Order: sequence, then C-alpha cells, then structure tokens
Amino acid sequence: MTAPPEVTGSAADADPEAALQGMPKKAIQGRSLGQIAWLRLKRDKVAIAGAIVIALLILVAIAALLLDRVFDVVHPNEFHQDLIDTQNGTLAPLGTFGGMSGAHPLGIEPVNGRDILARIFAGSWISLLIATLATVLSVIIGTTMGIIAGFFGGWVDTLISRLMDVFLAFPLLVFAMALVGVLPDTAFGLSPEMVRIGLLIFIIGFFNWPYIGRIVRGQTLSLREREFVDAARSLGARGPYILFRELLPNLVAPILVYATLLIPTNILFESALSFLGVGINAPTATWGGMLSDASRFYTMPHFMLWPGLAIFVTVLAFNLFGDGLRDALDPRAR
Amino acid sequence: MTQHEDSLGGATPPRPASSGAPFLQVRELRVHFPTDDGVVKSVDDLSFSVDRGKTLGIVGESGSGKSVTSLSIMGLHKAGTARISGEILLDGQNLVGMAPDRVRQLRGKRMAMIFQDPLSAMHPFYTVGSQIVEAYRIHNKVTKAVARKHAVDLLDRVGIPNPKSRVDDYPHQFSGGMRQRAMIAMALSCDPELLIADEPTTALDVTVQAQILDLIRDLQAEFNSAVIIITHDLGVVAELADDIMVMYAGRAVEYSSAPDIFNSPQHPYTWGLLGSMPRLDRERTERLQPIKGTPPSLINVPEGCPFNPRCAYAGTNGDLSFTLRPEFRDVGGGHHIACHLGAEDRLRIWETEIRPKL
Amino acid sequence: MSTKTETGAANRRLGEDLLVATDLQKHFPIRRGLLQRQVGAVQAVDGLTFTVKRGETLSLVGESGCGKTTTGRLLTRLIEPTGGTITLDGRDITHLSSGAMRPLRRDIQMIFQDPYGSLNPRHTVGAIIGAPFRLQKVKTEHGVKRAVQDLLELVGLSPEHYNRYPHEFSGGQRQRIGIARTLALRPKVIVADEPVSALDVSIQAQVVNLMEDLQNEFDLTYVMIAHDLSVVRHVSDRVAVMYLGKIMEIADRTSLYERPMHPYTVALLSAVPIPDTSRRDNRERIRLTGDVPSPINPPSGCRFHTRCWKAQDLCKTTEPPLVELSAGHQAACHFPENTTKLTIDPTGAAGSAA
Amino acid sequence: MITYIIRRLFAAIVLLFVVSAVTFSIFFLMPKLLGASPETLATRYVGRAATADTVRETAERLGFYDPIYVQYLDWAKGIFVGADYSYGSGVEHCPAPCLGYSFRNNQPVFPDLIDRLPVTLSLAVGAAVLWLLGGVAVGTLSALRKGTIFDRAAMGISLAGVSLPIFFTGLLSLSIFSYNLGWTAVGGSYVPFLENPGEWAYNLLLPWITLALLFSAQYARLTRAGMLETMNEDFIRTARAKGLTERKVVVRHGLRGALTPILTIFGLDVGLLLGGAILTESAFSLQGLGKYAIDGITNYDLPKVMGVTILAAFFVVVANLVVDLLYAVVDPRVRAK
Amino acid sequence: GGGTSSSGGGTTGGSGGTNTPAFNAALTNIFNPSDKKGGIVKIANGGTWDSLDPGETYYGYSWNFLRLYGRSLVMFKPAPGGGSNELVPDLAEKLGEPSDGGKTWTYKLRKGVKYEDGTAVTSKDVKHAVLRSTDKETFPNGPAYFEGYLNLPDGYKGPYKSKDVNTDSAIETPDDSTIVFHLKAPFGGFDYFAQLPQTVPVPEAKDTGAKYREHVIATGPYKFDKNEIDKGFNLVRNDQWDQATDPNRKALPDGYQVSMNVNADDIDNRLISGDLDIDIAGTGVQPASLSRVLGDPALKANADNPTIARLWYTSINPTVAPFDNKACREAVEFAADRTGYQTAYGGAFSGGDIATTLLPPQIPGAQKFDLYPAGADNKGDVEKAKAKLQECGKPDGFETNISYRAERPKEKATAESLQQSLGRVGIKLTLKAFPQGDYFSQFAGNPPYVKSNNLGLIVNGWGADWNDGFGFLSQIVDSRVIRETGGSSNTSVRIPDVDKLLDEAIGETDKAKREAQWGAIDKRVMEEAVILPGVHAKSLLVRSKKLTNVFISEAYGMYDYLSIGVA
Ligand SMILES: Nc1ncnc2c1ncn2[C@@H]1O[C@H](COP(=O)(O)OP(=O)(O)OP(=O)(O)O)[C@@H](O)[C@H]1O
Ligand SMILES: Nc1ncnc2c1ncn2[C@@H]1O[C@H](COP(=O)(O)OP(=O)(O)OP(=O)(O)O)[C@@H](O)[C@H]1O
Ligand SMILES: [Mg+2]
Ligand SMILES: [Mg+2]
Repeated sequence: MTAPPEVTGSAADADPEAALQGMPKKAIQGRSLGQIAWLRLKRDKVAIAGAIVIALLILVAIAALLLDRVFDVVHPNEFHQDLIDTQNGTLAPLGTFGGMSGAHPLGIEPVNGRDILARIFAGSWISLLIATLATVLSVIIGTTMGIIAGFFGGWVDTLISRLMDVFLAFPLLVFAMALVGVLPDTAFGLSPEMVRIGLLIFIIGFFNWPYIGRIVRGQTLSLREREFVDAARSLGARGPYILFRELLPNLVAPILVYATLLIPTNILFESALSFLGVGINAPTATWGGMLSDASRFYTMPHFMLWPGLAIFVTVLAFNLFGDGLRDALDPRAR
Repeated sequence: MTQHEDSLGGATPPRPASSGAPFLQVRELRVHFPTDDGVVKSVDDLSFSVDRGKTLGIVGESGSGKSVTSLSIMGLHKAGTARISGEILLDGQNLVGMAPDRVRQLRGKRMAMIFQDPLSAMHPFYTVGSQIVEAYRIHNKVTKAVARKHAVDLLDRVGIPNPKSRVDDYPHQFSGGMRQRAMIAMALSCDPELLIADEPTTALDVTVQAQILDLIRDLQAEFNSAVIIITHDLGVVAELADDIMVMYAGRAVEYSSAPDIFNSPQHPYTWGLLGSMPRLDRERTERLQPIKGTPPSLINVPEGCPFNPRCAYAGTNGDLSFTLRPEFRDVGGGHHIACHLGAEDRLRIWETEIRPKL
Repeated sequence: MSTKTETGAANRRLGEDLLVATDLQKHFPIRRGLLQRQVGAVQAVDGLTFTVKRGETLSLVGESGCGKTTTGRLLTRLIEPTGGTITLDGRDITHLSSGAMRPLRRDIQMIFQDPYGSLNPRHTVGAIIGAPFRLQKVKTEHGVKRAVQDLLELVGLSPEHYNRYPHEFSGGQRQRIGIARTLALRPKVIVADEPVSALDVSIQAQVVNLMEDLQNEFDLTYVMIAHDLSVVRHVSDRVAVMYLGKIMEIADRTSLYERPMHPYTVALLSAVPIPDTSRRDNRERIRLTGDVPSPINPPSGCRFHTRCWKAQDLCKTTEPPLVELSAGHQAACHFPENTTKLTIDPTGAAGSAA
Repeated sequence: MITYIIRRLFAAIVLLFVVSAVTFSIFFLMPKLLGASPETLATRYVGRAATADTVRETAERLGFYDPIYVQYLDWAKGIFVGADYSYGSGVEHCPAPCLGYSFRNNQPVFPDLIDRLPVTLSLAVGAAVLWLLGGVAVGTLSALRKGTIFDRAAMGISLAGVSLPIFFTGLLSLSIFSYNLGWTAVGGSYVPFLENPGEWAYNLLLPWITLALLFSAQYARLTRAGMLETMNEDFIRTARAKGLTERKVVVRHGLRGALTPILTIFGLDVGLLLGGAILTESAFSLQGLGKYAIDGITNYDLPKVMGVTILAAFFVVVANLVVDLLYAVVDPRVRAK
Repeated sequence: GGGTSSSGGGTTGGSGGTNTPAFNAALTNIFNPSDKKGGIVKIANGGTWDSLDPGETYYGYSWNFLRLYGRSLVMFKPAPGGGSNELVPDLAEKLGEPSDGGKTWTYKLRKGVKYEDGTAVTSKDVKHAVLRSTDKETFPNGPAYFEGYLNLPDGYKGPYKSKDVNTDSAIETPDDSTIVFHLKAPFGGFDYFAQLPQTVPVPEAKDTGAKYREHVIATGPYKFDKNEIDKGFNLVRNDQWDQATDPNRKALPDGYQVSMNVNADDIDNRLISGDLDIDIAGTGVQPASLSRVLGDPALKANADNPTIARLWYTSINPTVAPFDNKACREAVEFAADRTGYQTAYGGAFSGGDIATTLLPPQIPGAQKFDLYPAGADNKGDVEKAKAKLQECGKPDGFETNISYRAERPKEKATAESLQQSLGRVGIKLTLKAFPQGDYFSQFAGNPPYVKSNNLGLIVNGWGADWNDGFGFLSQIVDSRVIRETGGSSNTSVRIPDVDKLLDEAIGETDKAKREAQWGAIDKRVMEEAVILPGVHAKSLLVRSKKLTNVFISEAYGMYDYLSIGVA
C-alpha cells in the first residue's frame, strides 16, 4: 500500500569526524558510535518521548498479558448486557459517552457491553507481539537475503532481486486474506489463538521482507566497495568473515532504524487484517479487531475512538522514536 | 625588515593603501557557527583586501577557514547558521548586514565563484549550456537565443572544443577538466569584477590543473578582475598569486606578496608548510620536516598563539605564546605576521635553521 | 612521531627481484543487451611488465584512471588478472585460489588510499590491527593485545588508543592505524595506494617519514602508487609512469626526473606547479591539451599520440615497445626525448646528478 | 534503451507468471495439501441442493481432476489464445486476454476487471494528484523552514497522518462529513467521469481526501528529507552563487533534484494502489478492483482472484517500468546507461 | 405473529389502508394506498443477486422482486399480513388440479400472455423453464425440488445435455396452454412448487443457458433495460404486458432502478433521508441505524417490524464427543443465555423473538412449547444445566469448539455470547470463524471435518423456502440430506424417527393432519436436543416516505415489491 520509509544513508557513510569537529577533545574520548548516537538521541526530546511511550506500552502489554492470562484479573470478554439498552432495542450502551463510568472508564461496547478499557488493555500485547515478531522475521529474512544479494552480486543478486520483485508485486492483503482462510488453525499442539498469532506473524513478516531486503542490499552494495572490505580481504579474510564481521556491524544502524519504522507499519497491517476479518479469532481483543467491530457502529463514535487512538498513539510513538533514531545514527540528517 | 621592500609592487596591504580603496576589503571578519558542542570560530578577526587586476592566494590547512571566508564574501552562508561580524566592503559597499536580495543581485554579476568539485557543483539535470544561460539571464535582460550564443562564446573562450554542440551536453558527459572550464565559463558569464576560486584544481590531474591555472591567469589578464584563489597547494599560489595569505585556525598568520612569502617567510607555520613539502625544484632531501601534531579544534582554540602546541619555537619568548594572542601586524613592507617571535629571532631561525633544510 | 634511525637509502640492501609482473592485464568486461553479452572491456591495465627488487621503493604514477589502483589490486591479488603473470618471491601467484593465496598474504600487504574508508568504522582500533593476527592465526608471544599495542607504538600512536574507534582519529592518525595493520604480518612487500594524497601537507610529511623509517627498520619493499610527482620523487628508488593502462616509462628516480625520455613524463613534470615565484615566468612549459582518452577504446598505436606534440603517423599505427634506452631506463616511445637537457633545473648545483 | 525496455518487459512477464502461479497454488495446491479432494473443492460451487453427480460434473468442468499444473497451464493458455467455455446452451468463446469465467456467476473476468478499473483508477489518480501536490508543497516548505513552528506542526500532523489506519480515517470521515454533516457524498456511488465530471469528483472527494491525507503525510516527510539533502548539495550553492532568486533556487534546482527519488516511490505507490485499494474501497464501498478481489476471495471465486492478482501485479510491474523510464527522462545521467 | 410489544403501532386489523405514519403501520395494513401510476422506484442492494435468472435464483427478496418481470404458474397473493400466504394463480388460470392421488398436477395457462418481444407464452416454454432448472451444473444455485419430485427419465441432465430425451414422463404439454406434471410420489403441496420462479416461462429459442441472466425475457409488466451483472440494472415498462391477463399486478411505477453492492450503512442513511426507496434485501437496518431509528420517535413511525420465517439457531453435533451424550447436549440447552442470543442478533426488534422451537410461529402447524426453560429472565438455567452435566458425567464441564461465519458479525456475537453463558457451567468454547463461502461445503457442513475438528456447536440459520412445514423443515431435520462430502445445511439432526415422520407427513394429503405432523417433528427434534434455537427472526424495516401502497408480505417477510408505488 505504501512504500516503506527510505532510510537515507547510515552512520557508516557519514563522516563521523565532521560530526565531531570541535567537540571538546576530552569529551570524545572512548566513545563508540553507539554512544554518540545515544548522546544525540538523548537530546531529541520528541524521540525520547516516543521511547518513553513505547516503554510504557511494552510494560502495559506485559502487565496485560500477566494480569489477563496468568492472574485472570482483567476480563476483556466479559459481557455487561445489563448496561445495554435492550428496552428500546437500540443495543447502545446506557448512559452518556458510550457508558463511561467508574467501572468502565472508557465506556462499553454496544450489544454485549464489554469493557472497552479492558479490551484495549488486553489487546495491547497481541498487537505489539505480532508487530514486533513480524518485524523480526522480516529483518532476519530481509537482512540475510539483502546481504547475500549485495555481497555476492551476479546471478545471485539477480535471482534475489527478482524474487523481491515478485514479493513486492503481490497484492499482500489479498494473499493474507486468502492464506488465512485456507490454512488450518491448529498445529504443533498450540492453541488456535497462538497458531493464528503465529500465522499472522508469518504472513506479515514473510511478505514484508523485500522492503528491508532492498535497503540492506543497497547498503551492502555500497559497503562492499568500501576499502575496509578490500583491506580485510587482503588480510586473507573469507566470505563469511567479511559478511558477518565487517559488513553486518555497519548494517546494524540502518536495520535498526528501519525496524523501528516497520513496527508501526505492521501494527497497522495487523489491524487492517482484523478489519477485513482475517485477524485474530474472536473474542480475543485486538485493536484492529475492535476497530473493525466498531465500524458497524459508526453512530457510536466512542467505540471507534479508543482503539483508533490506541493504534494511533503506538504507531506515532514508534514513528517518532524511529525518526529520532535515524537522525541520531545519521549525522547528515542534522 | 626592509630587505623585501623592493619585491613586487603589486603587494596590497590589508589596510587601505594610499592609492584609493581596494576593490574588496575585508575587515575584522568573524564567522562563528553556534553548534550543539559549542561555538565553532571558523573565521576569527580576519582582514585583507584585493585590488582589481590582482590575485590573492589564500593557503592553509584543511579546516582553517578558507572556504568559510569565501562563502561569507559571497553571502552564501545559510541564513541563521552563521554569525558574521566585521565588514566586507565590495567596491565600498558593506556586504555584511546588507539586505539578502541586494547581495543576491551582486552575486554572479559583480562577484562570482568557482568551486572545488565541478561535478557536484553543477546541476546534473540541466545541460551545461542552460546553466550558463541561466547565470547570464539573471543579470542581463536578453532573449534565450542571445544568451545561448553568449554561452557558446564563453565555452569557446574557456577552450572547450566544439562549443556549439557541447553546449547541449550534460555535466556528466564532460570530463573533469572540461567541467571545471564550464564552471569558469559560468562564473565569467557576467564579467564579474571579483572572482573567487575555491580550490579550483584539487580534483584535477596535474596536466589538467596546469591547463586550468593557465586559463585563470589568461582570463584575469583579459578581464582585469580581482581574483582570490584558495588552495592547499603552495605551488598553485606560487604560479598565480600576487599576494599570499596564510591561514591557520581561522586567522591569518602571515600575509605578504608572493615572492616575499616564498623567499623570506617569517611565521613558523609557514616554515612548517614549506618544510613539509617535497619539492621538485630542489635537490631531494633525505627527510621531510613535518609540523608536529594536528590542527586544533576551532571550538577550543588554544590560548595564546593558536599555533603554540605545534610550534617548535613556542617557548622562545617566555610565556607569551601560551598566554597572549599575537597581533597580526605589519612587520615592514606590507609583510604581516601574527607571531611573538622577535624580528631577530625570526630572521636567524629562517636563515640558519629552516632555509638550509629546504 | 616515532622517528627511528636516520638511515639513508644507500644503506638499504637492494636485492634480487621480489615481485615480478609480466605482461599483466586486467580487462573489466562491459555487458549490454538482452543477454548481457560482453560488448567490450575497460582495458584498465593492459600489459604491464616490471619488477620490484627487494628493499626498494617502486612508484607508479600517472593520471587519474590510468590503472594504478587496478595494478595495486592485481599485485595483491584482490582481483583476478585477465592475462600475464605475477610472481612473488619466485612463486607464481597469478591464478592462485583465494585459499591458496591466504598464507601468502602475509608476504604482500596493501595500504589504502582513503584513511576514512579503509578502516571499518564499527571496529575498535584493537580489533582492526588485531585482525591480521586472528585471520592468519599468527601466534604472538604476549597475546594479540600486546602485539597490537606494540604496533601502535611503532607507528607513533599511544597504546591507550587500543579501544578507540577510527572516527576519533584524524586522517593522519588513521593512516597510521592502517599502516600498523599492514605491518602486523611483517610483510615483505607493501603496496601502498596513494597513502598520503588524502592528507594535508603537514600531515603528509609525517606519514611519509614514518613509511621511510619503517622501510629501513623492517627491510620493506614498497610499491607506491601516487600522483604527486614531488612526493614520488621523495620516496622512490624507481618510478614507473603509466598512461592508459600501460607503462610509458620506467627508470630510477634520478634518471627519470632529470632525463625523462617519454614526452608524457616530460609533460607531467612540467605541469607540476613549483612553489617558487621566481620561476613563474622563466619555466619552460609543456601544456598537454585535452584529456585522457577512454580506456574502453584506447587510441591505436601509441596510446599517448592523441595528446603528444611530437606524434607522427607512425605513432598512430604502431605501438612502441617498452625498451631500455639507457641503463635501467626504459621508455615506450618512437621519438624519445633523449637529451641530457634537464627539464627542471635544480637550484644551485649539479650535485644531485649522481 | 530499447533492449533495456525489452529486457524489462520480459522480466515483467516472467514475474507475472510467477505471481500467478503462486496465487494458483495458494488456492488449489494448499487445500489439496491439506487434504481437500476435487469434490470438496467443487462443493463450493454447486449450490445448496446438488447431488453427488453434479458435484463430480462440476469438478470435472472446472478441471479439478487435472494435475494442478495442467489446470494452471489451461488457465494461462487462455490469456494468449483465449478459451472456450460451455455453459448449458452452447459454447462460449472467451477472446484472447481471457482470464477465465467466474466460478460463481459465469461472467468472464476480464471485461469485469476492465469495467471496474475506472473506479480504482479514478480513486488512485485523483488521490495521487492531491497527495503529490499537498505532500510536496508541505514537505518543501517544511524543509525550507526547518526547525520553525511550521515545520514542527507540519511534521507532527504528517506523522499523525502516517499513524492512522486508513479504514479508521475513512470511517470516521464518512461518519462525520457524510452521515452527520451531509457535506460529502456517501460512499459507494461512483459516477463515471465522462457521464458527469462534477458528480464524479463529488462522489470521490472523501475517499480522495482520506487517501491523500495518509499519503501526503508520507510524501511531505519524504520531500522534506529529500529537500534537506538536496539543498545541501553543491549545485544549490552554485545556483545561489549565480545570483538566482531563492525561489528559483528552490524550485528549479532544489525541487528538481529532490523529486526524482520521490518519483520512484510515487510510481510504486500508484502501482500498488491500483492493485490493492482494498482497504479504501471497502471503507468507502467503492466497486473497484479491491472490492472485486474481496468478493473473489470470500466466494472462492478463483478466476476473479487470479484476475485481480494478475492485474495488480501488472500494474506494479508497469509502474516500475514507467518509473524507470521516467527516471531516464528526468535524470540525464541515467539516460547514458 | 410475534410476541413483542409494539409500542408505537396502534393500528391493527382492518384490510383498509392508513396514511398516518406509525410504527408497524404497514405490517397488516396497506400504508398510503394509491393507484397513481408513474415514477421510478430506486432500489439498492447491499450485496448482489445470486442470479436474476428465474431458473436459478434462490433468494427470498429475489423471488419477491422477480414477480415484476416474470410470471410463474402460481404466486403468493400480494396482500398485507397473513393474507399473503395464500397462493393464487398467475400464469395459470387456476391453482393446480391434482389427480392420481396427488401424483399428477395439471395447470391451464391464461390466454394472451406475451413475452416482451410480443410472442405468445406457451406451455412448452414453462416446460422448458422447469427442465432447464434441473441442470444443476448450469444453474447450481437454484432450488432442487423439481428434479427431486418430477418423474424424470433416469440420468436426465437437463435440456442442454440430454437434448433429445423424451421427458413426457415428467411433464406433458398436450396443447399450448396446458401443462401436466407427473411426480414420482404424491405431493400435496405442489402448488408451492408451481409458485417457484422456475416455472416462469423461458422461450427455448432465446435461452442462453448460464448467460440468460443477463437478459431475462420478461413476461411481467417490466422488462430489463440495462443490466450490468453485479453492479445494477434498470427495469422499464414492458408494453407487451396486458393488465387484462393479470389480476394480481398493479404495475404502478414507470420503472425501477437497482444498484448493487451499495454500502449497507449508506443504504440506511439514504432510506431515512428519502433518497432511496427500497433496501431490497429486506433484512432490516444495520446496527448503526438501529439506535437511530428506535431512538427517534419520528423515525420509528416510519418503520415496520415484521417477522420472518427464519430461525437463527445453533446445531449441537451428536457426532462430536461429549455431545454423543444427550445430557451433555441438554446442558447446553439449559445453560444458554437466550436473551444474549437475542441481543447478538440485534435485540427484540431487529433480531427477533426468542425461540424455543424450530418452526417459526407463522408457519402453519407451529406449536408453542419450551422443553428447556431458561429461567425467568431467559438468561439460562444454570442449576439445571449443572445437573445435566452431572448426569452426562462431566460435572466440571468440558471443552468444545463453536464455529461461525467470519463475515457475519451477528454470528460472531452469538458465539461470543454462548461462550460467556456456557462458560458459567464450565463448558469452554473455542471460537472458530470460517469463510462464508466454504462454511457448509468445507467446514461446518462437512461431517468428517466437523468430527475431526470437534465442531461441537455450529452457529447456523434457516429460512423457509415458503411458509409451510415442508419448506421449512425438510432441509434441516432430514438426516438423509447430510452428505459426507459436505454442503448440507443440516449438520446435527440424525434421528431415524424424524426421517420416518417426515416421509409420512409429505405423503399426507390431509392438510390439517399434515400440519399437525410438522409440529410433532419439531418437538421430536427438540427432545433430542440437537438444535439450540436462538431467535425467530424479525427485522426492522425503514419505510421510505415517498412510497405508496406499502405493506408487508408475510410470505416473504418483507415489503411486497409487486405492489409498491411512488408518490
Ligand atoms: N555550517 C557550519 N557549521 C559549523 N561549522 C562549520 C560550518 N561550516 C564550516 N564549519 C567549520 O569551520 C571550519 C572551517 O571550515 P572551512 O570549510 O572554511 O575550511 P577550509 O579551510 O576551506 O578547509 P578545506 O581546505 O578542507 O576546504 C571547519 O572546522 C568547519 O568544520
Ligand atoms: N571494477 C571495475 N569495473 C569496471 N571498470 C573499472 C573497475 N575498476 C576500475 N575500473 C576502470 O579501470 C580504469 C583504471 O582504474 P584505476 O582505479 O586503476 O585508476 P587509478 O589510476 O587508480 O585512478 P585514480 O588516480 O583516479 O585512483 C578506470 O577507467 C576505471 O574506471
Ligand atoms: Mg574549503
Ligand atoms: Mg586509484
């Protein structure tokens, strides 16, 4: 649907000296590039705000997972139909603002009266888990393929590049929908829910790798021409050494940046799949699934608002952090 | 220090000479860049001047503020990034503080610039011709056809073969030397009175460099403009410049006529420069005489003389080198230096220690 | 600056042929069209023959794109030659596999042009200089770290720099790190690709001195690639002048600088700007016109004929062979400048004409 | 250049084959691997009261008994030479670019696709124009005023734009502007441009704006980054040194350079959008290709899905090709190769 | 009728009309009676027709609407309320005349009925129409009653494939206006078959098989003008239609404009604003509009709330352990929260009435009984359920799966609701969504799949093909319709008794006796606890203000599309 954000350059091709020109001599001593990036990042208030929100979200997600799954304190699927207007038949939450009350701070869902806060809370870990693991998958496949294509060149490159074209040409949503419909939902003795989560991670991760693959390939192509690769080779280094010890460390920065920017895309993707009805099975709460449910009740905007807001805040936080990270790792952006 | 007074009469002192005001006069120029890490004092208290028909060479190490100086004259620093103070008088008008649009009108017309890397300095998407035409038409209300003819003439003038057809080529279709010629053509399109060439030949091979230097020399003779040539290479200034200014850490450390600088340099940094380069015109020395250490940070310029950490003679005059910033002063015959060494010492060191080793 | 002994070149033991290139060629294919057929080749290096003697410094000079770097990469076997042979210490290494080449890499090492690009920005100085030990599985007496620190000291850096990253160093210091890395394996030959051209004059001198000192200390043989003729004169024993993938002239330093035979060498020398205002007007200048032709379609006959002021019809059709015109002085020209007239008149005396 | 285009086209055709083969496998091979027999597959298409005979006949008619590659080749053959289908009364010839007949309603797929193309095309093109103009303008201004309030606000808003799911903004805007305020047309009513341009635009306004909001946000960010980079290029300094007005420097020299990479992404986006406007079309219930794809999927109407997939992949490929060719037009350096 | 309190609707009874908008004003009366001709009726469909071909279409709204362009032998009377259940002759002069103990049925065609092209309709065309509809390969979606009951030659595959086969054993056409049907066995309700659109005549010369849907040759007062499959079509007046031959149709509007695949919420909004006249699906407003319509008295006054002969239910599969134990099934019946089920479907108005039986009340023979009382608040009898679990040997409950159609939010809500209410007694449900397109063929209707995947509960629904016990029950309680290859609607009722009872009832020629038997079957099935009834459907329809002559046809459970006019 959208092209991934282009990661421009990497810390590797920037001239770190230029960035450091004039720093007090003492201050630079013993600082790795990572530390410099961290110093820069620390100064970026917005990115830090994003990072804090992400950290909070992760805490919330873990807490939600524990409270819901282990301690069974949150009841995201519990019905409260006594709070629903069945009298008039409108099935809307009784009370104002979607049934907001002390017990249900964000109100309740129409029809079955489930607590929206509890569902958003419970949905947080799934959204984050899927997005993160799918990103990890994309990064692993993309990096491997990209680095191989870029490093070996020739027909290997051609083959992998064409493969990426094939993947990019696939209407991803169509495939996700088709696949989810066809594949079984029990496997490896896992619960259907876990299987579905795994499936979504696989689909999202597997179809997104060419984006990162392209970036890594491009970076590898340019890194490969750098003299330090020749230097390693002239010392008798073998292919794997050059790939993993010389090139990979230089790819970490762009990959990291891209990954933080891919996570929000994947969150949106997961919610899009849920919206199209091929996400996580009911009644498990996911943000996209809630949005999808809410779309049938557009006359009750509160229902749509909260999950929408949750997605928005998360995605925004990741984007802000990713942007900040990119700036920090790429001195040229300053 | 009078033994050099008979050197070339063209030497222009940095302060207004008796014979009318020079075309370009820079006074106490300071260009500071506030950054996250502190204020970068790229240019600090710099004064010099150039007359029409004369060439000033500026030499100095990388990062000594040469380019920043030239960009300040052209008014090309990005708005808001640089703090500029002092005066830059172009034909009597102060460019510092002048409305940006008025400076713009002067650019290209009265002052023009040639950059180091002609490939990146030209827009890759426009033909060479159209870039020259554009430069010409900003300041001259002429039709495209006329401007194009002008461009062809200029290309011809700077020695590009087949200018009629090459005018429609893109920069990447030119070789390095031709690109630099085209840059020069562009700079000359409005007959500027001041031409600044910032390392015009660093990216070029020796044989091509020689062609370009010849070209600049010839053109200057023809157009009678004031020229500033900035370079690392003492050889290049020796070929072109009437006067030479040596910069170190954002300041001028020595300024005099070209022969003066080469025959009787008086600043230890200049000595260092001369000593560190192998020379084709001298007998091969066994060892080069490098300047020790590395250039200072422009945020924390050393106390006293900025050159003191690298200077072999820093302690000669008591603590002065470490505490007092040496004044940039005329030591006779328009020869300016910024050094605490006494006149005797300088002469002695040059004659006995430095010169024999070169 | 770690200045060692002030030994002169004369003390060096000039010995037998250490590195021999015979008719060395490298053509980079150009592929086009539907089937990626090869339609031509960049003849980057096209038939180089030269020898490097043990302990000497041979410099390759020439204009940009004439194939200097390619030659260097061929000699170190970073790329596979298209033709010709390379022997290192009597052993033919022309087509050795990378595995077979690996142990030999100890003997031949390379210093790179770009002090910024040749050090992996993500590795510490320790890792960079220690890499050769690890890669070649060299046993060191007191461990790799000690060895690295010794090397750092040797090139004039502080052993405390062990854990620093390249970006914390200036260009000159980085070039020293690069030199330390090449020295780790105590190679016999070092191919140095423009080791100082990216440095400021004042720093350049430091590095040049260092390289000279190291050569004396370790009996190194250098193949120096450079384009600055003044530096070349300073560092080399013999000089080869390249033009469009071919050697135009090769001779020992004095002979070449004082009695250049090939017109191209003459032109090169005359184009070097001299930092002396007094010769501004009385220098005899030879100005070449135009640019170096493309190595894809090199001119027929003598490759230099398109820019040569002495070119005749013969030059367009017949390629002049590289022949020895006087002792140790070879040139590839039909009409060599075989005079005794010095192009450059050294101030003072004829003392240099030894 | 010509050989380049031919090579690209050739690669494109191969790509389309791979894409279609994979699609085919997902729909047929996967169920087969998971144990579905040809009859179970055919049960999908036989209605409520079919006898075993009918099921078998249907499976036969749809070719489910053939090996999967034969089925695929049969389908692929139709694209080049057309195909014949018998539906009761007689044999129907489906002419050359034949993407088959729907399993469900026996309509040929190709005309259907062509029929729906204008909707998606209008959606994509209209939105693209909006977002390109908006995004580039905002991005440029932001880059020029880097660090100012405007820059921060614009980038903040665009980040927000990127962070909102399209179906969320779509539904929300529908609910506000169309159902509640009645300012814009409600979804689902597409009027062909040639019939009534005004109505056409009026009906598509909201989808356009919604889509454009999302994309222009991205483009603003891309443009800003590109402009910041370009404005630091040496040739910009040269342009200034010539005495060009700032406006000309920005537009003629800056934007011209910065827009080239954006062009690539734009081409890809439009290509992808044409093939996959699924979300937008379902949010606004537009009868375009995306909706067609969803119909195909939910009804297991393989020919429809194959058709959309091929068309979508085709668009991506063509967009890529066009971008590459445009690149050569825009960037003379590329032309040389 | 329904058991809900219709607060707004005061007008009941009377065959006359009313012009005052009120809730349920068109339920049993004609609202805005008028004879004024002219105007175009604007119709929207949230989805698409299964087929416009009378031989293939199987949607209720389609049968209702089809009468505008096609005339079957017999039709439901276009009259408000219960009156619509009466069959009246249409193309035929009278209802069918049985002979041979109900094995042979004869119809005489009206004179002067013509196709839109002016040619006269003959009985051969009716025969052709019926025969072609038996070709299920060409017309997979249509009802299959004729091939099941007509005495067709063995291996007959329809007129396209079995071209020269003599079919007189099944249908005879002694002359152009007489048609005689021969059945394999007596069937008392054959007139219901004769009202199927499959008896709408199709001229053989113009029959294009599967493509006939693109242009159906009209016999009714309207014909197709422009028809874009799955997008929309227009009907215009058929000048060959003669009012004199047709006592049932008024043909008030000048034409109809139909668009398909319109966003459902959009349809509601346009209906409310008057921009649209009919939501053809007739299933009622979307949840979003529900609160709007019911919350606003003015809007509510323009709404009707008819009952539909449709049961939303959940199958309890005895093939899946522990449901092979009756007590375990009964535990589900008791534990289920009936109000929750009702709410899931949209509540009392839009969902329907809580069901305790299979047969909807409007079907003759339907009895009211409740074998598994769900407590005073209808939220399930937890105690009884627990007792039943004890009896079943699973005192702590058990785990099983419940399937539903992914595209149907109401089924999802049902599954969620059951998960909650059964969870109270320890029955843990895992929800499984399946794509609608494959629901019966691959998953919930595929017995091996059901068994191996433990689909203990299957959310399901069934509507009568016509308001008659046979039409309602035959497909969902007959174990013989269960196909091992999948594709049947019945998934859980495998009771030999019931099969027998069904056969008896079908053969029964006495209407009253037959109807009583339907009720008995219903009870028998409920006793086995293999079906958990949910709701007897109702829908909340918005009556567009511009319409005249509006009334609900109970036969179709929605507005009668034949009689509507526009002001
Ligand atoms: N915009 C800026 N912001 C901060 N520092 C700057 C800026 N521009 C230049 N500098 C600093 O000012 C100093 C002088 O730079 P300048 O480009 O004038 O050096 P130079 O003498 O031209 O060097 P070179 O020979 O390498 O071109 C450098 O340390 C540089 O890092
Ligand atoms: N990998 C390659 N593929 C194709 N052509 C190449 C490759 N490497 C070098 N060349 C070409 O070979 C020629 C010689 O290149 P080389 O780098 O050896 O020149 P050089 O003398 O080192 O130049 P410089 O002084 O600019 O470093 C050039 O024309 C270059 O473009
Ligand atoms: Mg500079
Ligand atoms: Mg090189």
